[in-house]
Order: sequence, then structure tokens, then C-alpha cells
Amino acid sequence: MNASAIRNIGGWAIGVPLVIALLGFAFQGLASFNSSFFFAWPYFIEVLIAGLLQGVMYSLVALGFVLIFKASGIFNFAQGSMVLFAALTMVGFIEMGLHWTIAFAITAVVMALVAVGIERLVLRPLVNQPHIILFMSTIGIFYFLDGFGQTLWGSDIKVLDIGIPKTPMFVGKGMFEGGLLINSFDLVAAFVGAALVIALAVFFHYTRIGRALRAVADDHQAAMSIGIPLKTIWVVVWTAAGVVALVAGIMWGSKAGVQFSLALIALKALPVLILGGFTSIPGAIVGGLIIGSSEQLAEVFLGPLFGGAIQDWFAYMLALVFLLFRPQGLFGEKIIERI
Amino acid sequence: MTAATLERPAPPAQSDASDASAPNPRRNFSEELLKVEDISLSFGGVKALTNISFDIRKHEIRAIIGPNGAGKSSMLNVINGFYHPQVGSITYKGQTRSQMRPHEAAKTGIARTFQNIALFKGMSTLDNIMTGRLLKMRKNFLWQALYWGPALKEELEHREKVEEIIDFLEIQAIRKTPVGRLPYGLQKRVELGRALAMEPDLLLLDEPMAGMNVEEKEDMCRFILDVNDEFGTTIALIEHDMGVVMDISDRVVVLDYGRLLADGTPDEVRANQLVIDAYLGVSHD
Amino acid sequence: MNAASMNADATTLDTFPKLLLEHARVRGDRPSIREKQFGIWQAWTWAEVAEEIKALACGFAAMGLKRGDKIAIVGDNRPRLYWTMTAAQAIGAIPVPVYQDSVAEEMSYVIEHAEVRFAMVEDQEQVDKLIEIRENCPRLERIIYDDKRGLRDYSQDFLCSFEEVQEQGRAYAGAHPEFYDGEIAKSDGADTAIMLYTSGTTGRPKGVVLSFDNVLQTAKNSAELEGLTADEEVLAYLPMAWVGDNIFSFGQSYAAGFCVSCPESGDTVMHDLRELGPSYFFAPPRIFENILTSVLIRMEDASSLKRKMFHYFMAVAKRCGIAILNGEQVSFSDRLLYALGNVLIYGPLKNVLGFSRIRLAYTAGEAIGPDIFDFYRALGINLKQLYGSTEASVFITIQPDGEIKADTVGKPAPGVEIKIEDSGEVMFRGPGVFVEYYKNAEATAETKTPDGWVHTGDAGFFNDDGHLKIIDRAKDVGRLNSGDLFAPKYIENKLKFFPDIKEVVAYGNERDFCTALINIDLTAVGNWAERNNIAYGSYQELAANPDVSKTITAHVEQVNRDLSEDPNLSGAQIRRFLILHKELDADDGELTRTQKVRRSFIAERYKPLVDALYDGSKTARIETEVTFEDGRKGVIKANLQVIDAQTFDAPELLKQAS
Amino acid sequence: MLYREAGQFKTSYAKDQAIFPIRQDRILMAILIAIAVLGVPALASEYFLETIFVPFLIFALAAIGLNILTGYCGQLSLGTGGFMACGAFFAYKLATAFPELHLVIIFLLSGLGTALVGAAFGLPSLRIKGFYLAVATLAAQFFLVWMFNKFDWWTNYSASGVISAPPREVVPGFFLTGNDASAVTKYLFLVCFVALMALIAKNLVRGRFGRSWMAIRDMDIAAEIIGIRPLWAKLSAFAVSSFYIGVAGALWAFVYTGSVEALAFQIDRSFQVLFMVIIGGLGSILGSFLGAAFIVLLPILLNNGMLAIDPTISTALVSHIEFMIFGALIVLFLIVEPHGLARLWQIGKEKLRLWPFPH
Repeated sequence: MNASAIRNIGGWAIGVPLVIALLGFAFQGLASFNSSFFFAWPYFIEVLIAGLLQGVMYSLVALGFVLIFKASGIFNFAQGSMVLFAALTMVGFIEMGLHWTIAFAITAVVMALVAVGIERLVLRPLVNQPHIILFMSTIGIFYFLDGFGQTLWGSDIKVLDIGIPKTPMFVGKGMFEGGLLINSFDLVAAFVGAALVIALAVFFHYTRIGRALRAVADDHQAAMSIGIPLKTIWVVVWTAAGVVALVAGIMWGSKAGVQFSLALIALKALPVLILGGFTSIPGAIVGGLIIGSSEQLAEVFLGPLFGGAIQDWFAYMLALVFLLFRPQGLFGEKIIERI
Repeated sequence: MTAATLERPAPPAQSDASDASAPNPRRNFSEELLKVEDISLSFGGVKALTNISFDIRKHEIRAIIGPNGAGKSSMLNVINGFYHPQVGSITYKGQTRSQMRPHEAAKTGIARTFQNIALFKGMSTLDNIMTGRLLKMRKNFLWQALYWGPALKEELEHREKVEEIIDFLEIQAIRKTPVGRLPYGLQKRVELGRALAMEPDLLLLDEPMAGMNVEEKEDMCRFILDVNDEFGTTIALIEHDMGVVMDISDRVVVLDYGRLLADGTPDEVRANQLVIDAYLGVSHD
Repeated sequence: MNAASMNADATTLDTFPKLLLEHARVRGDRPSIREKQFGIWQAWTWAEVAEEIKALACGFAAMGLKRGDKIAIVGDNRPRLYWTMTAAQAIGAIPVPVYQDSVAEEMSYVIEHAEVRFAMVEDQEQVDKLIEIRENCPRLERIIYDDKRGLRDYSQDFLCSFEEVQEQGRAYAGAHPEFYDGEIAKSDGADTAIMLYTSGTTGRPKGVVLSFDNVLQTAKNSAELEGLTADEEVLAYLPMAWVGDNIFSFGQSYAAGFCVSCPESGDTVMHDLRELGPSYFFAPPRIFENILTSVLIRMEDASSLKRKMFHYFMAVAKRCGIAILNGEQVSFSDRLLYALGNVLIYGPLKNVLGFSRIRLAYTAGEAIGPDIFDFYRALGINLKQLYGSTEASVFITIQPDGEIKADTVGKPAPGVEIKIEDSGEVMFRGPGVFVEYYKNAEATAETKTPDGWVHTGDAGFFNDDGHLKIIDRAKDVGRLNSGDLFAPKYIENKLKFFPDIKEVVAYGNERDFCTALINIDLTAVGNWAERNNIAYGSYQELAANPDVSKTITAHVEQVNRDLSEDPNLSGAQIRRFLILHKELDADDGELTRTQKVRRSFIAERYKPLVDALYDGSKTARIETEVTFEDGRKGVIKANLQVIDAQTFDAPELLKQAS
Repeated sequence: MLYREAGQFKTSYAKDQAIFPIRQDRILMAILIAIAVLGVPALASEYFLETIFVPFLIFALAAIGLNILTGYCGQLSLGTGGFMACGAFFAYKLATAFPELHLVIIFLLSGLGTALVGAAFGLPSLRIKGFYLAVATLAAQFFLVWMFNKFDWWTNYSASGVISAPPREVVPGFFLTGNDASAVTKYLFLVCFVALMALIAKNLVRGRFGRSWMAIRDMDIAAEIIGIRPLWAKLSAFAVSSFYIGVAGALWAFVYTGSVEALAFQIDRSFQVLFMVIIGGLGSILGSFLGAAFIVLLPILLNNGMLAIDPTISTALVSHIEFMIFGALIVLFLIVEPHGLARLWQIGKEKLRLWPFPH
């Protein structure tokens, strides 16, 4: 690890708590001027943690986008419908009486088949087309998977329960009066998210196919010229994205039920991408955390100012404003334009 | 056309001997058009240009040469405002500037072609050259929306100018062809046309003959000389073909590893030991 | 127009400048000439042209051009060069158009021989050429150029621009207001209008002197015969130095008052032709042949459905199209099919070629292949042949409407008399008969009898319908040692009608049998090679291909079969031939500038080949010096295969009959 | 095949640069206009006019707007729904606040308002490009819909959050909005209005503005170096595009549906218009019409087709299968002709012009 990386980590370690503390004081100040605001530090931290955990869920979806964009330069709008489709399929198998682990395995295979199908029927015929065409084709896939999933499994709201405990728990009673209220489900989700990220990191860094994948991300031509089979890579990547979608689907589905709106949650992952960059896995994680926490904080502490429900757009606005100052995203390098 | 015709257009033999030996008054350059002083440019610690100073005089053809990676294109990018040097000043038409955006440089009469053709691929030859006139078009939005009256008149006036350029560059036959479909040599010509449409005072050409065959090179040389001659445009060009450079340029700047190696007439540069070393690849230490 | 003014026409409007003033008065705001330039068809009205020409003529006068002086005109078809003709004529000077692609030496001869004082040229290229030959032409005083591109650094004081001349002219006209009209009035129909140098197949070019009466009378007669009006559209794309262009693009335009259009550049002629859509069109057979070849080649790439449709309807057209055009009786179903074909194929095809609006098309100069001729006629294009020469101001015979045949050249043009000499040579007399060969009384006397009959040098006869049929050059018609008649051109043309064959030179006079040197057509054969995946690097390589030889042999044998059916010519079948290793080229002197074969020159140049044809050897070796496009010279060496062709006996029936 | 261009030569630049320089095209256009103005209202039923022609024309207008931004200027936007909402709500506020204003003026003013909003949301395009920008435009989409939904000032405090177009005449005696508006009036008004707007768009894209947009699209760096200011080029594209989309939104609310809520302009609407532009053909005004026709007709055909096959099929299933087929057709279409219907048209026309030659 080189010096600049250590400097970066040091920067984050000091910067992040600093920003959070500043935010807290700002809200506190706001509350002292305007009595309609409620502010208390424990509450603030509770909201922050809830936001961070929500952010993990966003990151899960964003990861799927990043995988595909990195490997093929395709902005996969169908990621959301893949989440829905995976969750619907899994529920379907569970309802057939299978144990959730077996259902998971079968669904993963189904997602691999979907990946193969997409590569064969969509990507291969569209190779070398402009990015916008590929983007539009993923919107086509979005519609198709939406319709397909619901045609197969119906469109009722379904319950997905794989036995994750949803008990509320209180932690840190010593620090604050009454402690902090945290849902154990969210903790599990955070854990799963972390595990998935680690698994992906290992996959990318230590397997042959993972290394090939990174080579493809760097330069298609070069990768092909040293004999990396692009088509295989695509199938692998889409399968990986499918599995990530499945995990995300399980998490979201367990939390809120499996329904059509899952597909739209994917849209929330987009500002995460802007913030973190389209090609950076750590970016997706950090971006997700930032978006999740700031969205929660804004909704709770600023929302009343605007009449509420600002979650709908706050993340986008944040990302937009952020981009104005740092167009390359959090983890992108400064772009030197060549002519 | 043979190689001999590439040299300065010597008007066919004149009977009067004294006439022929007298220096052509138009080939004396004294007035400075552009001066770069002490320019240094680096990208994140990588030095592209170091302490470069030279000038370009009105109406001359100035060549910038050097091995690959010598900083030639960076130099052009500095002149037309695409890169902003960390150190140094640029004086153009008597005005010293520090930071300038490319579109502002265009407004002051600097036009430019690119090493890798930078045409607007979705548009026809005619439209590409018309874009070169955009700076000179003024009519407002409403007239544009109606495409009538003053806007139409303006459009047609500029079309006339553009047609003159098309005629000049002998590209009548491809007038309405989308430029993406044209062969490389013609694309280069269209790009020159677009630059000419701006009626520039200073024309920067980045490897105008790269990748051309001998015949296309000869044509391009003729056009460059004609532009310089007919319109009085000052030209700064980067070129790898030494024969061409020595034939058509008045003065030559040699760069190597971002430093100025030599500056002078083609003959002086040809005789310069440093230049010979750089081109023969003598190691730098 | 009433009778009185008709009379006025005949008597007073006897020169082009006078006609110009008349047109400016009668149809001043109608277009007189157009030029595709800067992307659009720029037009000048008759009134504007009259002003331009006046300024130019006065400018010439101001610069010292006198009555009877010659002014050379060198360049592509440009309005200003056409104006120069009328401007020179207005002040009594004589325009001498020169082929713009002639090399310096040829140009030098014409300019020196014609005693040219002024030259009006198109651009830098021509200026350079004239400066180069100026040493040999001391009389050449002044060079005026139209396009000043690249001439900025030319400081010679004998050079000046078109605009400068006009400027001087306007000042001169201001100072001498009576001058211009007075000068115009001084000329009459008997004065020399123009001098045209014919390249001829042998010897130095001769300057044919034509009077205003010659040119105007033939132009008027022919315009009347064909009903040309002021509404015709004509594309001027043939060399200005050729008599045809002078009649079609200049003389008839003045006679009928129609507008002439000049193409943008040599590269864009076909495109400009399509845009303009002329109503009256002349092209030599070679061009019609090239167009047909390109049509067939382009159709090869079409989808099979389209191709089938094309061939089906072309067959329909061949069956009934010509009859419909001639106004003959045609069955209703054929008419219906033809109408359908017109919508699907003929109309679109004519449109793509630019022939949609053609009312009248001529071809002349050499024999046209019957297939080619019928192709255009079948499409409904009124293509006609005429027979003419520079010495006749073009028209000797014209095919009257409804009496069109591929192998005749029609009936005598209005006012022209024709007789056939005992030797078989065609002679004519008429209003267009030239005045003389300039400074060449001897040649004049050889060609023109004191009572006005002119030797054409062609052998021919009238058939039963009163149509003239030309076989060959009179002097080229010879006999084999066996006594059989040998008409080389007849044989050559028969071979050239195959698209694969571009040029043929036949030998046989005073020999034992008939032989030929053959040039394949690079476009047609190259296309065939491409389709059959035959790789070739050059003409020479393609010509040496054994499959190509086979194809050509088949063509030769087909011609032999045809010849065997004609009792007069059956003896002159081709026994041996070879395919030349290079294309015959005007730059090497093998063709004339009008692309005619120079038989004797070729016989000399390729003597080893001709010898090999007759001495029975299987191969022949040849080294030829060639001139490349940039003027450099080089040597091509080749070993050529001599091929024996099958000959045929005359059919039994005919033998018995004879 | 139908073209007879020989002899149609141009003697002036004005004629050379006409929208339809070929006579046969002008004739075809005249026939089309005659059919649109006379034939359709005479032959089509009220139902057809209301459910097919009216939305087709309004969508075509929106597609022209998006095409200006995405097709001509190369800036991908997913905010079309939000901008349509802008137009709709601006028009509602204007119409209710100034009852004496003529409808056309209201439409134009709401377009202008949307143009301002669009330009504001176009500001980030200076710093960010491509998909980053596309995602950024989602901010506009979500923010605008949220705003119109959240603040009932926009709906004049209606409890349902629905706005209803007040009944207005377009010319005396002919109601364009409200219950008395006839389908024929709506249709004829839209035909004229949209045709005029399309003409203006065509004029813009073939002139100075269009060229600077296309230059930015094709190569922004080169555009800047020939003197185009990226700021103005991009912002003007955003503004003009939003103007068209805003007017389309106002027409949608007033002429097509009559009453509408903010949620009618969700992101699906953005995708719908984007599909029209892509399938019609990027960078083509004609393509905007073709794409709109395709996307309006396709679901109707699918729906009716399925019902024809099995009348007992449930509506939910119909809509799911419709989604599937729609998605699959989009992909198929992109594979077959990624440059859209306009390109197909262009190729066909080129073939006709060169007939019987293949090229």
C-alpha cells in the first residue's frame, strides 16, 4: 500500500466523523432557532445508523450496475428488474415448498440462464453499437423481465421470509439515555452486504476469470488480443450481476415484500453511482452509505421544511450538486482531455 | 506534379535576370503575430513543455518539428487555449493573455486542425464547413426559427463564402456527402476547409499530411501554400515529413522532450548538431 | 414572327454578334448561358451576356486586337470562353479554339500556324503551358486568364485577367460610344467566323476556316429541321475546339436562342448531366457505350428480383420499344407491358442517367454498335445518327424522325447535296462547306473542287431507302492478295460492339489473310474478373489471362461467322489475332485526340507484332515506350500469345446463288 | 423509382437549401397534409381521433423536443416526464389565473416557463457528460413531480391533486378543452399546431443553432475550438427542447386527458418519449413522428391482438405480456435498425432515387 493510499485513508478517517459532527451541530443550531424542529443527539445517531444501513441496501443494487458497466461499458438499466425478477423467482420456488437455500441455488442458476440469454440474444447482435443503443436495449430488457416475471409468478405482493430476525434491539445504553434503537434485520443486511463485497473483491483479485475481467474493463481490444474471450466474460459478469441482484432482492424483499416497486428501487442506486463513479466497487459502497445516511437525515431533519417526502429526489440533487464540484466522482481520477 | 514544384511558387522563368534574383518582398517577415515566452506546462507532475519561447511572424509558414512525444501538439494546444500553461505568457496581436478558453481564441482569429481528424461525423462536408462560419453568424433566434428574411439572407451569404472554399479546395464532388463516409485524405481537406471558413489570422495545422499518400501530400502542400499566398494567412504546422517541412516552411522550431532544441530557417535547422543528434536518437544524459 | 422580320433575319442577322444583340432585345431576361459553380447553376441572361461581351470586345480592341487578328481559346467549357468567341467576332477578330488537353508541342504548332496574337485561357495550368511555348510563338503577345487562382505571383506584363480586359473595355466603350456597334455592323455573313484545327489521322493539323454563313446556315437549317426552340436545355461538355461543340453549344444556341449550361468540372459531368436533364443532347458513340456499360455493371450488383425485372423489361423494350418510338403498329398487350416497364424501369433509369427530358439526341463520329443504339431507342430516347465533318460545319446527313436504322447515317441534311464517286468515295456540297484550309491552298485544292464539292475520304453507298451507309475510310478499303474486299473499319467496329473489346486494329490489305490487334475493355473485363475472383494487378496482367483470351476468341469467331454470311466480305475473316499488352493511348500518339485509331502509326510501332501475326509464330515479343500521366516516359516489355481463330465458309445457299 | 429528378436543377442557394428540394417530395408532402387535414377527420371515428391521433401528435411534439436535446445536441435526458409536468402545471396555473388569455398563448407561455426550468437543469451538462448527465436529469424528473405533487398551490388546493383544464375555445364556437370540445376540433388544432412547431424545429436544426448543437454532439472539443461556446450551445438545446416538451405537457393535460395529476408524468413517461426518439431516429424531425406513431400504436395493437386471440384473458396478464412483448420488440428493433425508422425511410428513399440501380 503506497503513501498516497494511506494519506487517503487517513483523510477519510478524520473527514467523515468531522462532517457528521458538523451536520449534527448544524441541525442542533437549526432546532434552537426554530422550535418546530426536534433535535437530540441519540435520535440523530439513530437516524444516521438507519440511513447507513439503508445505504448498504442501495450499495447492493449499485454493485450490480458497476459490475456490468466495468466489464462492458453498458449502463444496465435492467438491474432493477433483475432484482425484482430474482426475488419473484425465489419466492416462487419457496412457495413450491422448497427450502430457501435450495430455492436460492435454483434461482442463481436461473439468473445465470438469464445472463446467457441476454448475451446471446441482445449483446452479441448489438456489439459495436453506440452506448446509447445498448442502454436503450437494457430498457427493453427491463420491460421484458418485468413482464416476464409477473407473467410467470403473478403480480401480488408476496412475503419473502428466510428467517432473518426482525427484532428491534437497543445498543449503547451506557452512552446515551435509553440507548439506540436498531433493527437486527438491518444489521444482518449490513453483514450480508459486507460479505458480498468481500466475496466479489476476492473473486476479482484472486481468480483467473476475475483478473481477465479487470483486463477487459481496462481495454477491450487489448484484452481480446491476449486471448480473453469477451463473450464468456460477459456471461460471467451478467451472472454475477444476477446473483448480486438476487441477494439484493432477498434483502429488499424480506424487508418490504416482493412487489413491482422493487424494480424502481434500482433507480435509487443511480445517484449512488454518480457519487461513487460507474466503475468503482468501493465507490458503490461509500456512495451508498453517503446517499443512504444523508437521505435519511435530510428526510427527518429537513423534510418538514419542504413538506416531507423529499427522499424522492434528495439523493439526486445531492449527487448533482456534488458533480458540479467534482465531475469525476468520488473515486475517479481527474480527466485530462486529449485531442 | 514533381517534387520540384513543391517549392515556393517560382513564377515561370522571366527573361529579366535581375528580376529573378531580387528577393521577393512578401517573403520578408518582421511583424510579430504571436510570441510565446518561457512556457512551461505539466500534467500532474509530468512535464510536457519546459521554458519554451519562440515567435510566429505575420504571414510566414512556421513549422514545429520534433520526435514523438516532444510536446508539439501540447504547444498548439497552449496556443489555442486548450491547455493552460503553469508558467509563461502568450502575446498575440500585441495582447498578452494568461488564461483563455478555446472559443475565445477562435474569436481572436486562431483556427486549428487536428492530428486525429476532428470533423463532425454526422454532418455533410458543406455543413462541416458551415460550422466554421458560426462565429460570424449573428441573426437571432426568432429569425432562425422562421428561416426567413435576415436569417435566410445571412445563411445564404455564408453559404457563398463556404462554396468559395469548397471550390478552392476542389471538393465540389463531395459537397453533400456525410464526412464519415469520406476517405482519410479528403477528410483532412474538409477539416482544413472548416478552419479556413473561420477566416483565421493564424492557422494551426497538426500533422496535416499524416497518413497520406504522395499524391495527397502534394495536393495538401499546394493548398497550404495557396492559403498562405492567397489569403495571407499565417500558418504554424506540425509535420513529420521532413522533406515537406523543409520545402514549404519559412522558419522551423525544433522541440525535443518538451524543450526547445533549435529555431531558425530550414537550412540552419538542418545543419544544427543538436537536431541531428535528436533525430538520430543520440541518448540524452 | 411575321414575314418582314423573317426577311430581316435572313439579311441582317448574319453574324453571331448581330444575333446576340437581337436576342438581348427580344429575350433579354431569358437565360443565355449557365454554369454550375459554387454548388448552384449560375445563370446569365441574354441581356447580361450582351453587356459582358461588349465590355470584353472593347477591352480586346483597347489592348490592340485588330480586325482579322486571331485569338486562341484554351480551356474547358466556360461561359467566359464562349463569350470570348462572340466578343472577338464582334470586332472582326477570329477565334481559334484549341484542344485544352493538347500537349505543349501540339498547341505551339496551332498557335504559331494560326498567327495567334491573343490567347484567352481558363486557368493557371493553361497559362503555364502557354508561357512554356511562348518562345516558339513570337507573335503571341498577350495571355488573358479567366480563373486567377495561383496566378498571384505571376508578374509578367503580357498576362492579364479577364476582369482587367473588361475594365479597360468599359473605359474604352465610354470613350468611343460608337465603336462597338460600328464594328459589329462591319462584318457580314461571308466573313470568317472561326478557325478550327482538325487533328486528322495523319500529318499536321489543318486550320478549317468557316464563315458566319457556314456556321449560321447549317445551325439554322438543322434547328429548323428538328424544331429546336428557345426552350431547349443543353449541356456543353465536349471540347470547345471541336466543330460539334461549336454548332451544338454555340451556333444553334444563337440560332434558336436556347440556353447552354456548362458543367462544374470534368469530374462532375455525369452528375451535372443528371441535374440538368437536357432536352437536346449530343454524345459520341463512345460515351453512349460507356454509359451502357456502367448501367449493366451497376445492375450486376442489384438484388436478383430487381435484376430479373430489369432484364425482363429490357427484353420487352427491345421487342416493342423502338416500334413504339417510331410510331409503328404495336399490339395492345405490348403497349401495356411497355407502359408498365416505363413506370418500373425505363423512366427511373432515364432519370438516373439524366435522360428523362431528352427530345432529341445525336450521335456521330464513328459507327455506333447496334445493341447500344437499340438500347437507347428502346428506352424511348430519340437517339439519331448523323454524318458530318468539320469541313461541312457538321451536318452532311441526318436520320429523319421515323426512319432510324443502326447501320445507316440517314438522308442528306437540308441544303446538302451528296454524290458517290466511282471510287466509292462520298462527296458533298452545301451551305456549310468550309472556305479553305488556313494557309494551305494545296490541301484545300485536294479536298474541295472548284465547284464546291468536298471529298469526305469515306467510302459508302446509298441503300434502297435513300439512306447513306458508310463502310470505311476510302483509302483504307483495300483487298487481300486473294482479291477479296477488305474494309478494316467495318471489321473493327463489329468487334468493338462487344463490350469486352475496347479497341481493334485490323490488317489485311495486300496480305494473304486478315489479322487484328485487340485492346480489351478494362472496365468490363475487370468487372468480369472481379466477379469470377480472378486477381490481376494491371491491364497487362489481365490481358494475358487465358480465360480472357478464350472469351475474346469466341467474340472473334462470332464476327467471322457474321462476315461469312456477307458474300462481299466473307474472305476477310480474321485468322489470327493477339491481345495487346497496353491500352492504345492518345498521349503515345496511337490515337488521335478524338480517340480514333492511327492505323499506320500503330503498324510501325508494333511492327514485331504484326510480323508475328503473319509469319506463323506462336508468340511475339515487344518493347514499347509509353508516356505516363505525369509526362514521364518508360518502357513496357511483353511476350504476347498469338491466337488462331476459326473461320467459316460462306453458307451453301449463298454460294449457289453467287 | 417514383423520383424524376433530372432537370430539377437549382439556380439559387435558397432553393438548394429548401427542406424538400425535390419536387416529388413536395408533392408527397402536399398529399400528406391534404390527407391529414381533410381525409382523417372525415374518415376517422371519434374514438380513433381521441385515442390514437391526439396522443400521437402530442407525443410527436414531445419527441421533437427530446430529439433536439438528445438527437441533435447529444445530451441524454431522462427528465422528459418532469418537463411535461412543468408544462401541464404552468398551463393550469396560467389558465386559471388569467382566464382571458387565449389557449395558444397559455401553451406557449408554459413552454417558455419550462424552457427556463430546463435550462436550469441543463447547467450540470457543462461539467458532466453521457450517462452521468442522464442520471443527473433524473433529479429534475423526481424533483419536479414531487414538487407538483407535494404543493397543492399548483393544483389550486384541489383535494385530489388532479388538475382539470378549464373549458376554452380555440376559435369562437369551437371548444378545445372541456366537455364540449369535439375530437375533430382537437385533432385539427393539433395538426396545425404541431406541423407549425415541427417546421420551426426543422428551421432551427438546419440553421446556426442546429449546426452548433450537432457540432457539440459530434465532437465537443473541436466545436469549442471553432468558436462555439459549449455553455450556450448546450443551454440553448436544453431550453428549446424543454420548450417543446413543456408545450407537449400542456397539450397532454389540456387537450388529450383534460384532467391529470402529477403522477401521470412519472419516469415511465420519460422512457416512453425516449423510445420514440430512439426508434424514430436520433437527429431527425421526421423520425420523431415515426417513433411517436410506433410507440403509440404498438401497445394498442398488442392489446387488441391478445384480446382477439383469447377474449377471456385477464387484464393484468394482458398488461404483463404486453410489457414482455414490448420489451422484446424494442430489443429486436434496436438489433435490426439501430438508427431508427427515419434511417429506414432514408434508405428507402435513396433506393427509390437511384432505382433501378442498387447504389
